[in-house]
Amino acid sequence: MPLDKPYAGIPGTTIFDADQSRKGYWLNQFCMSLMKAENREKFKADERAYLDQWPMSEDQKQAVMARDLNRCISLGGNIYFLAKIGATDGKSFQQMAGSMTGMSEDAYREMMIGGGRPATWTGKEEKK
Amino acid sequence: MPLDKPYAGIPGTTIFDADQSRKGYWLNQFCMSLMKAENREKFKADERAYLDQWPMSEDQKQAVMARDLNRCISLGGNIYFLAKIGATDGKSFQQMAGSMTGMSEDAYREMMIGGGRPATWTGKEEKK
Amino acid sequence: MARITASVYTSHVPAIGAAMDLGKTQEPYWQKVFSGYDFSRQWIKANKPDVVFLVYNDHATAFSLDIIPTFAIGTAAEFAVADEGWGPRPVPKVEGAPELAAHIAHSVIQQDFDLTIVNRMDVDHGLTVPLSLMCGQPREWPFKVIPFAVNVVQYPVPSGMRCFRLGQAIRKAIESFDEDLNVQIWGTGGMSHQLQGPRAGLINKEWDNRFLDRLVEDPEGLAGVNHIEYVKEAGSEGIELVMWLIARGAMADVAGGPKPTVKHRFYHVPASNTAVGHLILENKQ
Amino acid sequence: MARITASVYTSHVPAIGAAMDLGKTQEPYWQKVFSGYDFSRQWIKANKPDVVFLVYNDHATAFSLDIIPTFAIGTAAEFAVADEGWGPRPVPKVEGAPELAAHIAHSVIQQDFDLTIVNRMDVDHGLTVPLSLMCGQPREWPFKVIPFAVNVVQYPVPSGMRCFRLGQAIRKAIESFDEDLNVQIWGTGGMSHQLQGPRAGLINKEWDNRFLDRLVEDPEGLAGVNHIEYVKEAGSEGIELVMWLIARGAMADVAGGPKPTVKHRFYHVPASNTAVGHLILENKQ
Ligand SMILES: [Fe+3]
Ligand SMILES: [Fe+3]
Repeated sequence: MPLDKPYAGIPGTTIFDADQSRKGYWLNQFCMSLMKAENREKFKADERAYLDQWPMSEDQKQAVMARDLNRCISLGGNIYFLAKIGATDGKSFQQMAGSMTGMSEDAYREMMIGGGRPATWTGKEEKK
Repeated sequence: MPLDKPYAGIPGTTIFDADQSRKGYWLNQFCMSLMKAENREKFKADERAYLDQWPMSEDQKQAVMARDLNRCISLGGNIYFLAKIGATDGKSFQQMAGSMTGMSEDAYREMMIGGGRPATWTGKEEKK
Repeated sequence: MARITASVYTSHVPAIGAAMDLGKTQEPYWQKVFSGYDFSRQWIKANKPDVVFLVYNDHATAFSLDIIPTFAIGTAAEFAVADEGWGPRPVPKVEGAPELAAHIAHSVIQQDFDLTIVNRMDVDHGLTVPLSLMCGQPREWPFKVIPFAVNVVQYPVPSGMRCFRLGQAIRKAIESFDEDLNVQIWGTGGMSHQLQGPRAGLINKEWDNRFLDRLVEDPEGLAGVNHIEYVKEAGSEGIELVMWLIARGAMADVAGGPKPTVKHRFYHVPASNTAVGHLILENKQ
Repeated sequence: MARITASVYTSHVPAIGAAMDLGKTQEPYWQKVFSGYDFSRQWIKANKPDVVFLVYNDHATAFSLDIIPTFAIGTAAEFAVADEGWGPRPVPKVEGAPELAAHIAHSVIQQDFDLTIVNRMDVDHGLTVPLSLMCGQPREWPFKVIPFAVNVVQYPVPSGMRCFRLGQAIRKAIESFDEDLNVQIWGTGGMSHQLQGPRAGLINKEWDNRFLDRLVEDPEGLAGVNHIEYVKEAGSEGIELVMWLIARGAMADVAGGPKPTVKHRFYHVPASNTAVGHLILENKQ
């Protein structure tokens, strides 16, 4: 489709637009369900059984169970929705965000205290 | 409040604006509930008991039970919402609309077939 | 390239749907209404669109007082037929056009219209009656539909001019979609009617016909008519007519192209409480 | 006459709320964040508004993918504190200002902004964290709040310029309300942060501080910055900063009045993943 997507080229970044939203619809709606305490209990008691109640793809379910947030995002998840999984697990936003960077929790925390990731980051630094 | 309400002066007509909406909030939300078959059954089985589940004013409840749509409108009801009561009763929109005019059902129907109420109507004709 | 080939305008009186659903179309009362759509049913078979962008208003069905969007675009793959209090109409579910709808939403928001995007919405008579009028009673609707709901329930509703400008933005959006699609835009609701209070039953033939004239010849001038005139002259629910200006704003002549051809025009009183108006305008190919 | 006396800008990082709710405000890490709000808490006691028009974004809390309003105004009498997945924050419920909110909705829609009116909505950290930052932990919030939620979750979000113009329209609306009310407008969210992907943790102090400079001195120029620059320079969630332009657009100087006074400015990195920015601008009396 001819939509302008100038944001497509930013490294390590997925913009949640209509295409992503369509792809991730049920994944994100599943996340919303975790805003109710009784649903969090059901999910924690049997993740697979709870996920199977949603018309999500197998890939999406696997990504949720693995807590692979990068994969969730590539499958249409949005971080504000996915945060409900972290909340259910008792994880902070910092732990969640850090988990996507390949850094250890401590290293990520130290990076933030040291001023955060530079805006000049290209994603190629790690490979040096 | 200093809102322009130029429509306030039209005879026999109530415009559903924010003030009306606030007044009629629960009355209209009660009407919405009649879009579910099981709620229609409950309402029909015991109107008073069903209405008592809603934080409506006593006036609003009385107006609903009396099917006094003019009164419902003056108490904040909106016709698109109130139509759900008529649908529950098996009444047509024509029967509902006619009931607000003081005309018999037949006379209203004939008026419509004859071309409807003239736009020059002022509300004072009847009193002649 | 997607292109808008035509616009269709019609009242969406619920009793018309009921007459079809209950098999009353041959009764003389209803025959007079449906006769105005004989041409239209032939025309749409011969000019079948891929997608109809269908402008209508929700009648306290999908949207309660909890949330009232001024403009809502349906981007889902399908839309269920609503139970408005007498059970859902026995008509096919509505198939959406998610990619085109999302494209239009994207483009129109970037043109400074503050749409609400809706992915779950039951559609009421405002949307299904026009489909029934134009297509009869098929087992499935012959094209995809993008539902576009306009708030005309709680004041203030959008002005005629805002609607007209929105139509122009929708045109730009559709014409920048790179799939080759035949798109029609329909404006529904009206004509003159009042469903409430002692003034219920109001009909204004002269005003309605002047509206139809101006919609064809002078849509931008017509877009300048304010709400108070609609309510005074066309009844409290006559305000639904502002939605016709969205469809009209999307026609080629508004963007500097040739005037549309009037393929069909029909006007009749009454259907239930309402004057029935209907117009088909084709863009020149 | 209601009047806008000041605007407040602040990040609304959820971890800040958690730090307050869990009694961690004296820890050195958090002390650095909260020190930036000591002045503000004194200031707001001395300049207590009757109503705060609070611009924020819902973080997939009140609005799922079922319905995504570009701009939503809360006109209810009260708003419950949302359960975002860890139980509701232990803070007071939010009291609304229904009459003023309805007046603003009315006026702003007539100025061609296509608002969605919301009468039931739980409010999330985007709204409650700014209240906590500015007011501490009172038993009830000391003023009424009109929640105004902006879509910055699904693209396209409204442009900076659309937000700025909306602020101007809100100013007109508030100033035409005939009750004598002291109204503040708050813009929340940001500053630079990215919560997703391998680039998570991005912070851009230079860009943020330039944003603060320009917000004070050249808001209209700043409103011309496009989305791509926000995402590139301030991270994917840095886009929340467009909301600050709504508050800024409502200040007197934009309507030809005197420049506002900068009462307070604060910037700190980090709170959790985010740069914290904060600004108080007063209109001259
Ligand atoms: Fe209608
Ligand atoms: Fe935020």
